[in-house]
Amino acid sequence: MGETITTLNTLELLAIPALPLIAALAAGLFGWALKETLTHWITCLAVIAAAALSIDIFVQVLDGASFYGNFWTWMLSDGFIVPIGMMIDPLTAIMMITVTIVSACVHIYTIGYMHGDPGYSRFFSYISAFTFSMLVLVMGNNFFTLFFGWEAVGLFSYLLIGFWFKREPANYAALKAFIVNRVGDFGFLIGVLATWYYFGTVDYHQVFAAVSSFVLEGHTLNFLGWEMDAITFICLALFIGAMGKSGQVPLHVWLPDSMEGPTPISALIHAATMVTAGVFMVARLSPMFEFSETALAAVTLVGALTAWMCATIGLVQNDIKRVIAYSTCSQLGYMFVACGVSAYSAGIFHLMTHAYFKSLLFLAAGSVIHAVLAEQDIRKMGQLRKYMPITYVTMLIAALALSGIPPFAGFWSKDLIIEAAMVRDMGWVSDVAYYALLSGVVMTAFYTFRMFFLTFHNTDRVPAETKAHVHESPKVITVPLMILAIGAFGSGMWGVYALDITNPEVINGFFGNALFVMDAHNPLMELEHEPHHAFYLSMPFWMAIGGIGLAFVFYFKESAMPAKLASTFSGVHAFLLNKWYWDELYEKIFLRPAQCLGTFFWQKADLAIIDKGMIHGGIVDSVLAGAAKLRRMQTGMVYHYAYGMVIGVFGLLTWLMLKA
Amino acid sequence: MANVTFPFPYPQHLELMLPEIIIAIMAMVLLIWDLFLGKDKKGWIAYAAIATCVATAFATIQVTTGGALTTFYGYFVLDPFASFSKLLMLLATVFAVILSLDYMKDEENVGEYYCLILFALLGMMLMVSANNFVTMYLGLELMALSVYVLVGYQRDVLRSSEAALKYFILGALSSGMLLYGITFLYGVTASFGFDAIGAGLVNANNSAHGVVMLGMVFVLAGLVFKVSIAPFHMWTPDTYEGAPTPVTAFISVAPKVAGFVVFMRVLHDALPAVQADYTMILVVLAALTIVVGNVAAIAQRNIKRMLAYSTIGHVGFVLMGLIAANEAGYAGSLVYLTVYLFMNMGVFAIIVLMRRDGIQGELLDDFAGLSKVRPGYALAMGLLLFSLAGIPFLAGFWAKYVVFMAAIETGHLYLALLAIVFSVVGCFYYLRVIKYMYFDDVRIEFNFIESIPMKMTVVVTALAVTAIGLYPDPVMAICKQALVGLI
Amino acid sequence: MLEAGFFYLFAAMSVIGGMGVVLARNTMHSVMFLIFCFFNTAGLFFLLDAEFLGIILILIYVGAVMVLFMFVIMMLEVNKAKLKEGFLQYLPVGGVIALILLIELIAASSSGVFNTETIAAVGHFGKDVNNTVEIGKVLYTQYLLGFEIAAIILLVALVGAIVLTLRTRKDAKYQNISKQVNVRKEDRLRKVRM
Amino acid sequence: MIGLSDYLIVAACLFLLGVIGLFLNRKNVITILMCIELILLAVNINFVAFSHYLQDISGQIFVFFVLTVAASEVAVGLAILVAFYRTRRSIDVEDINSLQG
Amino acid sequence: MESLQNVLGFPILSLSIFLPTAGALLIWLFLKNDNAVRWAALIVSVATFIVTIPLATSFDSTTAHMQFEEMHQWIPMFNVHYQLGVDGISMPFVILTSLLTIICIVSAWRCIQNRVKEYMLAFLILETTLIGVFCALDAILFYFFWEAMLIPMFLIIGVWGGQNRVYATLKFFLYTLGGSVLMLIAVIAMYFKTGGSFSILAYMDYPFDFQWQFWAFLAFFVAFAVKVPMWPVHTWLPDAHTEAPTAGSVILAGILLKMGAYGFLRFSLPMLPDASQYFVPLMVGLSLIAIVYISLVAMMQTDLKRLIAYSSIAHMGFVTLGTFMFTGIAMEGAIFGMISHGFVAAALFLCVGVLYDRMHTREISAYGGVANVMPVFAVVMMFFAMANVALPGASSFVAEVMVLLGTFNPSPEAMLYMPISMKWVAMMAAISVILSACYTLWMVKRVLMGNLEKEEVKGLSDMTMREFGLFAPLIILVVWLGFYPLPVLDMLHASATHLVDQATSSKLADAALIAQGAAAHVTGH
Repeated sequence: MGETITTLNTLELLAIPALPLIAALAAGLFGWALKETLTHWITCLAVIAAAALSIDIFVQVLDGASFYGNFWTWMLSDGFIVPIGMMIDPLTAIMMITVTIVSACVHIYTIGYMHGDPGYSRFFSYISAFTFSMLVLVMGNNFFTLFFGWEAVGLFSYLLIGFWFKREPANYAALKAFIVNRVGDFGFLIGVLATWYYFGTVDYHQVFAAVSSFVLEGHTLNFLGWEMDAITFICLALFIGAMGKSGQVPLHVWLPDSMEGPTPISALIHAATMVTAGVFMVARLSPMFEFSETALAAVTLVGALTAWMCATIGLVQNDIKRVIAYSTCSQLGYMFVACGVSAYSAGIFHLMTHAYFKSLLFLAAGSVIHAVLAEQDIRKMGQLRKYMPITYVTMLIAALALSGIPPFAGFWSKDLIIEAAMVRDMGWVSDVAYYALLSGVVMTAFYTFRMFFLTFHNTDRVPAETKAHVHESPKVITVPLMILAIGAFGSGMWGVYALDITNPEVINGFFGNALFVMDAHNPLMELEHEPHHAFYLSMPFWMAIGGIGLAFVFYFKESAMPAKLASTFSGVHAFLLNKWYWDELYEKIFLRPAQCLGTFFWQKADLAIIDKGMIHGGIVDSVLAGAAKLRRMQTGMVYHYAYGMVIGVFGLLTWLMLKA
Repeated sequence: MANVTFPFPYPQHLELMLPEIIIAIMAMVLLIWDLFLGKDKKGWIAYAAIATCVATAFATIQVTTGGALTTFYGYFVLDPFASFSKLLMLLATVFAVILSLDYMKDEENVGEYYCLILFALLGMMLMVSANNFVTMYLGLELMALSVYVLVGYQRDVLRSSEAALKYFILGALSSGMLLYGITFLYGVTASFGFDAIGAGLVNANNSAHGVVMLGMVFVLAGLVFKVSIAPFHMWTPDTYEGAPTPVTAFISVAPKVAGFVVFMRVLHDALPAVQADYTMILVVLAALTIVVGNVAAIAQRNIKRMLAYSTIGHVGFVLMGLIAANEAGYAGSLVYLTVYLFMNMGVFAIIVLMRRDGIQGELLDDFAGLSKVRPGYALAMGLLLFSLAGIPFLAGFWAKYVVFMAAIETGHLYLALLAIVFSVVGCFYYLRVIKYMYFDDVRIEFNFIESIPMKMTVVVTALAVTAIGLYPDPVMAICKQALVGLI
Repeated sequence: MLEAGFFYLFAAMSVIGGMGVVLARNTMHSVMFLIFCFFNTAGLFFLLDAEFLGIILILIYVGAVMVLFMFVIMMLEVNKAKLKEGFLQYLPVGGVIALILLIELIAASSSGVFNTETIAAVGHFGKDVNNTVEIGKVLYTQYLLGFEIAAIILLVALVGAIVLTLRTRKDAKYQNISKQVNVRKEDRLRKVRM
Repeated sequence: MIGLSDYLIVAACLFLLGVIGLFLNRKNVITILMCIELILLAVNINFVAFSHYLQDISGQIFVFFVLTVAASEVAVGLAILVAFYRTRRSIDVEDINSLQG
Repeated sequence: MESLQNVLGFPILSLSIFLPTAGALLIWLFLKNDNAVRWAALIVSVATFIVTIPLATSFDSTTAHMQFEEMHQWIPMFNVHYQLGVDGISMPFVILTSLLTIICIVSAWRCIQNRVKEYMLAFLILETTLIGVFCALDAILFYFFWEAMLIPMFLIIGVWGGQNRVYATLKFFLYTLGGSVLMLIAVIAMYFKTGGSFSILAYMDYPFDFQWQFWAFLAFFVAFAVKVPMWPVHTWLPDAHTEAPTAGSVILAGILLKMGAYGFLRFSLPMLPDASQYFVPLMVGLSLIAIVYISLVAMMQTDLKRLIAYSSIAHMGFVTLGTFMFTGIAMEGAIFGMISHGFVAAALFLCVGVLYDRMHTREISAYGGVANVMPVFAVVMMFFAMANVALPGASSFVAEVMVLLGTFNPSPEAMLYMPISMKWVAMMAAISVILSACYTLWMVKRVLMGNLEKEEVKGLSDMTMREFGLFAPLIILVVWLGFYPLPVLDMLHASATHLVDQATSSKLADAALIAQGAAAHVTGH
């Protein structure tokens, strides 16, 4: 085990995850005794305190402080040791502030949003516990701590999606989320197993230190007849985990459905934190991914495909949260492309900015939903800006940030990713990625503003009976919106100018040696060599403008156009509306066959063949038949009995005589 | 021709026959005493019979020495082997008499009934003390004739007479076969003594092989009939079902003990020269018996019939000890018989206890819900049945264990495997009775005989199987000791 | 030669008698065949110097046992019996088995040990050797135990037969011994107050 | 010359006749009892023949016992038969069938 | 292997074996009132538990030797001894048994109303036999307890079981009996082979040749596979579980299934290492079937208890998989998995029991929305469902990870006859991560979640304190072992390592020597 390196206060570090955990336990176990007020005070204060501490840590990390150490031995056996420990470096620190700040906002927001819900304290318990899990995930110093957090966020995501357990769709969505995540976890677990197998340890430092020599040794393994590098195998397996958590194709199907959960959850989990765990993991493990071209290409391709595909689906969705959810998938795709082209810092940067503006989008959407009495269909909204100005403004900021309009946060990070994809040379892979992302920008801008216009502008389609209720949300809701709006507006510039987060000089940059990039791969380095161009020279910027313009035309001017287009390209429309039929596909190739197989094994193999066929038909029946036969032989006729005796004597005698 | 000088010496050591003499005299005394007893006092005969058995048991223990002694010019042998089996038979007789106390109350000629039991006992005691075919045959016939009458004792009940008739016809056939076999062994060796025949066969010339085989097969056929080994078993279920239940209990144990003891003596003393041949035969017969007994019992609805097949199954296990034909094997068979005595007597005691209107307690369903009405009886019955099934902490397990040990030691692994597999099959029908007792609801009104001696029988047998099950060593040690005289 | 002739005569007759027992339709005829068979077997016994056994075979068996048979047959009125189809059904298999058994028995009986070379025929005894005396000498000494047991067997047969068949009919007049023995003065003597 | 085996063959014939009669017989139980007598007779012939040829009187003693026992058996057998007849009113072998299975 | 003296100087194992039976006898003789019987049974079981605690506290975890040993002549004629002792492998099971018995007795407090006395007696006697199995060091004594267990279990299922109990209990009895009789034959054969010893420890040292090991392994395999149960002899388990009363299922899942795996650890691996290695492919194949096939079957169940029963089989698949990897990690993982499964499966059956007591049906479709009316129960059941899924933080995760790690990196001996790389086996096994989530959570969804629609469900009342009291220790244990498995792993470690040594060191060289007569004197004890 690596020795403890600490320039940070251990207690302070421990307090960061501990506070939400304690709050969660308090709210969960004693929620029935605590009043609503007390519950949300405890949890909110705990999370705000955690956020404050995280910021403090972040500041210290900026000054070069770091932490590495173990607190606890979890498992121990022959040569196998799993500690629980922490590793604090710039990557962790930036994740910590993102998580805690967004979480704190969501906590406060929840006070207003969930007011009066019967599961009020339960909800607070869950989200605090979720915060704890996410913090463990990012702060851990080994694969198992990561896995612990990984599974815990999955668990709480499950619980939160299914929070309204009376609603059948929510239950299905929760189940789907958990199981799809488990598919990813399956890969992750294999990756961890393989890591331990090849490196003999699960500690980040030790594994990272051993990677280069390990690669030089040239370990390969045979996968279904395909000889592959061990490191590639490990990275791909781990990446499957990342795909599951981060909603990448083809494991993205759970993410849009998870919108069944209460909106604060969508903001916290399905925008800002949990779904970014995959990106974080790839970045965290950059010292491993860097050594596998194949894995990087896979990351890039999957990311690009997701970014593009989910954007297309987002174009036609009518549920306000679903639009945002698909945009989340799509943006996560951007982040993966960033990682895939080795621009990890750009990926993390986008992760951070995305956290702010996407959670803002969700919370604002929640505010809207709250106002129109839980109506989520944007076709039944319109002209809401008149009633809810704060929501309107904050959402506009978030929409602009998402579309990548400068100087909002999204522009800085997204632009960087697209350019990194452009300059990085990975053969066709990076080209595909580049064009996919580029076209994604148009669509992103389009659907974001489609949603935005339909909600706040266009014609007023709010049903009359709800109209009376439409009003601006209370302070507890709007204040977090405003806080997040600051992030959505400024975090991009802050990252670029204050943190110099995109500095390609790995050692000297913000991330120091938290990220590892091979010199040959570093696209940011190449960007550095090119002159900084003005934003109006940037291709993505114009694409975004184009998208917004298109939305403006469709939903301000030519209101008939969308329907016309939809009927002209009805096939495409239906294809997109039905999300590329992924659900149906999965039902056909996994769900039904698994059910059929299960039924077959149960009814046919177990019951019919083994039980009825072999046990009953084979053994029991033959014994019973034998019994019945013997019973019939016992005729009751004395001459038959005598006959039996004579036959017996005759048989034995003849046998002996023949033998002699 | 026989040259006998007179005066022929008076038989020495007549005291060795003291047990048999007591039984014979008491049987005849009781026969006469019966005439002087009123109908309501016939029960005294039974108690007198029990007292006779107890006295005889003491006498047997008294006269037994560590070695083999003979009297009546060598035609009667007393060794621990014989004594031990006599004690077993005496115990079985005591149990049978106790079971009869209430059962036979309403029959005519009760006095003769107990006398016949004593005569049958006498026959068996002579059998086990026989070291030659003459004494053996006569003892066997004495037993057989008494038992034929006992089986048919309920002469107004059709199935009782029918059972007796079948048993008689087949028994006569079997003794005919036995005699026919004896003639050939006699023809080859000019002797009836087991030892002399054994020696004669060893020295017999090779061309006699066919005749010896002939004699051996017929003798074996006669002997296996008495202990119900397939395919000579077919009388057993009919006789068990038809006979009065106490008689069934009696004949399911005592004649089996006597039969096996004689069987062991014949095999060990008279036929060692053809051990390879008879082992082969017995392996086949044992396998057949175990299969038939355990499988056929499953189809039964009448518990007496079921127990008849169960007896057949158990006899197959006992036979495994004989097949092993070594000290462990014979001791194993004795252990098995001892344990079997307790198990079977206990089960029959409960069946007799349940009798009402003549036949209740004979069908398996009659036991439905017993545990709810009489948990004590149900518990005892459960223990006895589990013991019969050979489940540990009960004696039946060790009984099987010892014979398996013997069989495997002598290389009869396949027979052991077959036996053990079919013992599992056999479990099923014991469990079914337990199922009725414990899992089902009461279907009929129970009307138990309230008799202290019978309750004691149940308690004693249940305790015995449990105690032997927990600490089997004394029984095993005694059975091993008892082989003095045989080996 | 004469002896051989008698042997064949007796042997053939006894076997014929035996077949008659099995095949005769009338049960009474079967009994007659059995008696015939016993007579011839007694003849064989005489040829074998076993006069005593031959005599008691006739006296006891024919004289007592077979009479008992006839008595029962007449009592139960079952002298007519029909040959049932089962006979023919089992005849082939039974016949084959019997034939093979017979061959085996004959093979064993006439095998090396018992042929004339090995066991030569011994001559007959003179008049001085009395078969009955010889038997008596051994029977009451060496075989005393067997003799005693045989006695008990007869007793048991007696008791058994009585127990099974003795009927105490309500209308029949019979002795109740225990009643007679247990009789008390008061039962017999009734004082009648006049 | 008449040898031992000749007597044995006669006995074997009678024995088999008895055995066959026992199980081929479809008449009544009395015939069966008579078949048993035949079997015992065969046994007796064997004993006497052996006794003679082996010059050993004990064979004849055994025959004596066999005869005694056979007589007793007949007595008991016929008694059982009578008892059976009284309840069943038949002694046909086919009618002895209430116990089976 | 020589053994340590009993450090307590006191026959603690005998006491823990016979205390329940002694208690049962006293209850049988002196108590009539149902409530008195309940309390007395509880006192006896708690006393037994207290008696077993010193086993853990005085346990020397640095050694693989047998501890707390007792030895007496039992049947001198056959050299059968009353020999007891525990090592790190068996000791946890003794405590597990005594703990679960308390839970069983408490769980039956209200729901068993008829024949209370017999019920309690059956459980106490069952406890005797179960502890006996884990303590026995003499093969015959082992078999004695192993089979004796059938009697109380037969009655428990048959008397207090569900609709189809007779079929289920007969199936259970005959299946297990049929399996185990072969073990008896094998043990007797080994007795003669080793020159007259029934000592398990002597068998471990005796160099059996390969032919011998092969057949003996198969005989043991049948016995243990039925008990575990392994495919295709598993069909008795769902029936038995379904029909058994709650406590019966608890003890069945908690302890009885472990006996089979324990048998592999105690008999097959150390006594027959070469055959064990030879049969690795078989065991691995069957384990994988258990994991994948059975999980799929579990998913389709419509009966709550059946579902959990199948899930038990699937989890036992992990145990057998880990057992046959011959590495310390997998071995410890397997044993730990058994302990963990003892808690989790027991708790799940108790959960079903809680529902069944109220609704008297086990059909999943009869439920729905239970969380609305039974919130505390819902939390508890959710907790154990997640433990069943092996989420990190639950004890089952530790076991699963350790087994998978061991499978990924098995000892070379385990690979001798294996046609494919164990890595693929590990991956197949890891599919359980997905499948266990599928069947468990789907069940949870159908039972707990949803709106209240059914009238019967609306009338449900939440758990009582007594019921919650049953779960509380289990929750604590599952979490405790999930985060701090070290005490248990530490106790296992020396014994598991020793076992791995035994399983990986071939006996064939010694057997060849024996065959040559060069070392004829090495005939065990």
